[in-house]
Amino acid sequence: MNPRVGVVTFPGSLDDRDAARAVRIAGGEPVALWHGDDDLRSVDAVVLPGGFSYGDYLRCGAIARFAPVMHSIVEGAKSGLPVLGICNGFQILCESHLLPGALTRNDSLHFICRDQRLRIEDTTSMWTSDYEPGDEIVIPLKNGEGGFVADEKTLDMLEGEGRVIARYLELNPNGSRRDIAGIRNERGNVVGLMPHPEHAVEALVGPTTDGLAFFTSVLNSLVGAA
Amino acid sequence: MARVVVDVMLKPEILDPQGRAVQGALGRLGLTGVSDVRQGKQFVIDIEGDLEGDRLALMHTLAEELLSNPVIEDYSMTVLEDAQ
Amino acid sequence: MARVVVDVMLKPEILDPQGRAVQGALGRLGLTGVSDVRQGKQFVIDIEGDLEGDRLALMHTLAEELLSNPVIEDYSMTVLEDAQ
Amino acid sequence: MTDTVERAATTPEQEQPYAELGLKPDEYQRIRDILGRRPTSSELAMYSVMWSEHCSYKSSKGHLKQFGDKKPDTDALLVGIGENAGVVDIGDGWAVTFKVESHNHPSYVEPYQGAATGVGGIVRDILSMGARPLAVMDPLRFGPLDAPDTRRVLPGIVAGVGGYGNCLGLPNIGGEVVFDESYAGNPLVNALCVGAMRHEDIHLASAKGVGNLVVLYGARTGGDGIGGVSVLASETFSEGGPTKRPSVQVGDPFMEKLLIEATLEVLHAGLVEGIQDLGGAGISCATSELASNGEGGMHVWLDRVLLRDPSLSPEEILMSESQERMCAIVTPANLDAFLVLCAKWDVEAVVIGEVTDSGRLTVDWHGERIVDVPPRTVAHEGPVYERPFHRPTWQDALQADVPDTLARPETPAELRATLLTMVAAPNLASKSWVTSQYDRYVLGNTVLAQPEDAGMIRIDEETGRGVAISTDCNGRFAKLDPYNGAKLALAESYRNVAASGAVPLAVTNCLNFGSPEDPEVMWQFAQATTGLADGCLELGIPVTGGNVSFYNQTGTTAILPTPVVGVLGVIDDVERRTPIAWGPDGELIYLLGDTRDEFAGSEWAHHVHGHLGGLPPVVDLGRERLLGEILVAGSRDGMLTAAHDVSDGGVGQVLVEMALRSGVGARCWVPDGIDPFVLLFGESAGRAVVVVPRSEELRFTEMCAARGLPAQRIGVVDSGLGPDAGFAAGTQVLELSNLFTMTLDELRVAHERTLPDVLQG
Ligand SMILES: Nc1ncnc2c1ncn2[C@@H]1O[C@H](COP(=O)(O)OP(=O)(O)O)[C@@H](O)[C@H]1O
Ligand SMILES: [Mg+2]
Repeated sequence: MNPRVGVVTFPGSLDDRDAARAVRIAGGEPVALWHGDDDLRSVDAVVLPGGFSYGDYLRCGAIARFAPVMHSIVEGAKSGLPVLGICNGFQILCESHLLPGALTRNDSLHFICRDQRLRIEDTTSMWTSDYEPGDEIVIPLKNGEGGFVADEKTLDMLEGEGRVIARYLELNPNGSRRDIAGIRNERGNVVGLMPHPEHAVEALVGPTTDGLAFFTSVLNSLVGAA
Repeated sequence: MARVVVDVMLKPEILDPQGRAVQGALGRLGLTGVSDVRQGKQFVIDIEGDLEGDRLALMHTLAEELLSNPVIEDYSMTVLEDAQ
Repeated sequence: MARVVVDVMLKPEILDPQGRAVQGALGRLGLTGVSDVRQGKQFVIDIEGDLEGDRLALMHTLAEELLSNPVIEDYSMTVLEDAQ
Repeated sequence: MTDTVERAATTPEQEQPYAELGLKPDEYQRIRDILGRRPTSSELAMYSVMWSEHCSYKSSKGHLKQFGDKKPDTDALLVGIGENAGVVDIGDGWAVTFKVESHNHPSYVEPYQGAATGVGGIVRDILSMGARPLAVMDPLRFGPLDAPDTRRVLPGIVAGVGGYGNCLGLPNIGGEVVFDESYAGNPLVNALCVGAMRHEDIHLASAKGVGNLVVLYGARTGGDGIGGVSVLASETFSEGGPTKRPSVQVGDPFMEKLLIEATLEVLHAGLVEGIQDLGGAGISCATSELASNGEGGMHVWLDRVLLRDPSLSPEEILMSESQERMCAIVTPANLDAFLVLCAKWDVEAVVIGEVTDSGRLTVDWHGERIVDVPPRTVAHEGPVYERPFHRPTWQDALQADVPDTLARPETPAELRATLLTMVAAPNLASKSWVTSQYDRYVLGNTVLAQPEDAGMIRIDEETGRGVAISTDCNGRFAKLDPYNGAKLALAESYRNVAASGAVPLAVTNCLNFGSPEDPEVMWQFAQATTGLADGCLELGIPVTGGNVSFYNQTGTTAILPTPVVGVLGVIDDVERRTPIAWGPDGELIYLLGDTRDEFAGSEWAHHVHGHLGGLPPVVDLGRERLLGEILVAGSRDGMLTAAHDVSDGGVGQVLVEMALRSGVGARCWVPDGIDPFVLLFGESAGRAVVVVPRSEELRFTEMCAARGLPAQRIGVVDSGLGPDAGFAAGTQVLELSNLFTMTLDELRVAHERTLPDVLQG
């Protein structure tokens, strides 16, 4: 049976359909999860999609963090459930303290949408295992508050432990510290990423298909573990 | 050296979707009786030397026209002289 | 009825691109000697009844955990009791 | 004290501020005649907003009629002009609705919110037809790029368009950014939305079924935008003093997103009998239009409306233009289910009235009758003006001032320098400073977006069926000759859609003009509408809807007449879209159509000489149609790798854009019999540059010859020109044989720096 990957819809989620489509194209079974419901419907992994949950009012991800579904996801993540937060999902993961640091207003002060080159730095996470270390990929980036910040100690720790999973190349689009585009937790099941791999799974509607491996990675990790 | 604090708030009759979102969240997290929330901006500006005369007047103008948008926002400005 | 004002500011060590942009604009518009600008948020919250005991404690917690993000921001909270 | 119907009947002589509300004495008298008494203050509020230019189209109606009268024979039109937006059949049971609207004046007052709420408004129009909104576009026009006013309004407007659309989750797939002196102090913000639905999901704005309930849902009603319709849209904009209520509306895209999801759920659950968005004129408009289109009667309990500001008077509630609200007609049996779905999305909903067969729209306020009117007289039987018009006194002189004596570049070095200048001209430079602030990926169906000729989205993931849209208008052409200028706008838009591989199907438009009270402006309007209607008939594609924006002027100087035309086309499989980037080495570059020495109104005359005069390029719609057929056939039969329509800036601009988009150089030449300057910068209509694989050359040129469309080979894709031109191997070069060479890097810098250099910081 195909692994079941939950995609959460918060009020204001926008890329939820796209994330579900990416899961399907990768060979998984997307399962819709609702913010107000703490039942994870026995999914094998969870994607927190991009968008503007609760309008991104207050701070991105700040209100979504308290949704009932997040209680279950935080608990699941602590016992190894694979969780990928994309863009707004990354912000929610930071606000929930599943990942360190925070995401702040782009240094340009503008929302930016561009095809972004990245280098995959770490392939030990459940979401990047289908890449080779050093792979360069191009996937869409689109955010207004994507600057990753953390104190120096935390940044050093992330680097030291190999927990930076992807870094911006050619241009740092939002002022992220140390060009960080994505990070993982210690265990490697929780990954946060600012650019959008789910928009790079079909050549017709994305710049590349470079993003697909995020989704095949977790499916293969799950199958391998089973 | 002076420190100027400018608070900018949406005019009361203007919709404040951010404030509404915060009000909703406070309620869901158990704080009862919240009747209104407005969200504004605060600028803390450090200025060398004394802020007097023309410069003070200019600061006022800028608070009204640059830091706030008089079409939809009100501002208030406080000058603290004793900033370190 | 109480009015609570919560000011939220980025921690000093976190880069504040908005503050920087405002600093540049103030200078271009002729205000000399601006040495630093920080931009933060202000929440004005009206609450029915008295804000004491558990509710006050909850308000503090929410100011710290909801209204601000302790990873990057500091907050200060003032309770004004005499709000109409 | 509330002004009731009863009171109005007993105080016939009471003075009323009808003039302040924008009503003329005869209009006021007509209201009195309709009612047989003086109106109450609430009725006056209602009539004044509904009879404003913006809502009643009183100056334009007579001219817009032509779009119906000259409608081409077509089966594609499922819902025509008169509804919130027209609906066209794109096949396989899919219907598409699209419309463009203006938000010009509000965007000048408050650029961010004005533009944002413009997007919000047009999205609700599309939603109210029962469609899921799928993409937006934003034709924008500003004063000169370096004007202080432009630097104030442009960043705010762009941030507002992006802020709203991005947060709503609608990809922005195209638009325009045009600079011209005449828009200084009067920027144009037009917004287009396109949505799709299954045929059976089409809904209309009508209140059917006596006893059915009128439900208002979405955001609460506040004091915003009161008078916005009548003051901002129907009288010349002037920076007046502050009014008691803000005229600016603040949008909440998050609420709109919830409104979309909630609305689509109640529609698909079959819980809605009729539906209407709330836009200009708010509750006044929604209730009177729903009633007028339905059984003819409605009763409203106005005090049930949920308010954001409890101090609002009934007149203000009727006029408020608070954003993010909708109105639905629901049977009593379905009400609970309707409310449950609204609650699921955190959307507030309340019953404010019911459908009656009284033939009257009656409104109560705390038990007192404050409105009692025949709804048709409010919604559909407003005043109609036959405004006088005449050909401007200056028109002949303008047309006589031909550009023939303007100094032209002659030497290769001069031509090269001119090309570099032109690709950096604000109107021709890259617009990515703007478009990179818009999400073009969300929803995962964007096949083409800027800088392509047309935006294209996939509608059906199974079959690949999709639509393409382009919006265009050269206001300078329209000023030189409004009749042909409108046709040229239509032709350009049509050509762009065809170049992407889609078959043009239907038209929307946004007619931006100066004051209709100026007979010379009114002449421009009359000419442009006639030109557009005639053009649509010739091309065989109907106008499905649109919008008119008058009073676009500063002082007595009107903007360039700007009939923005949006053409929608259908493509049965988006896989065969034609992009503007050319393919690999060796592919052949062809110019289709006739090139003439046509420079009146061109970007070259404008940018290099600041000149506007003469007659615009010849427009031959038969030829456009033929070109379109060839472009579509080329896509369908796999004969084309790339295509790009030729318009602003000429063939030089087109070659540069195609090269930069693909990152690969080319060797091009000027065919015999054409002057190099005319080839590079002339703006003759009816042309496109296409790229043909060698294996398809014969088939393609034979098709063109058989159909009688001139096709001239003007180049070949070549990535290896660097060394010959004295550059390192790998350097990509655009060569014009015997004239000059340029590296793509040099061109890129010239093309891409213009906007950032002025707007950054
Ligand atoms: N320039 C135009 N061309 C064609 N139809 C138009 C034009 N201007 C307005 N209309 C049509 O007139 C009707 C009323 O327009 P409008 O009041 O703007 O609708 P709404 O209030 O739903 O936005 C709509 O069907 C609209 O499409
Ligand atoms: Mg409408």
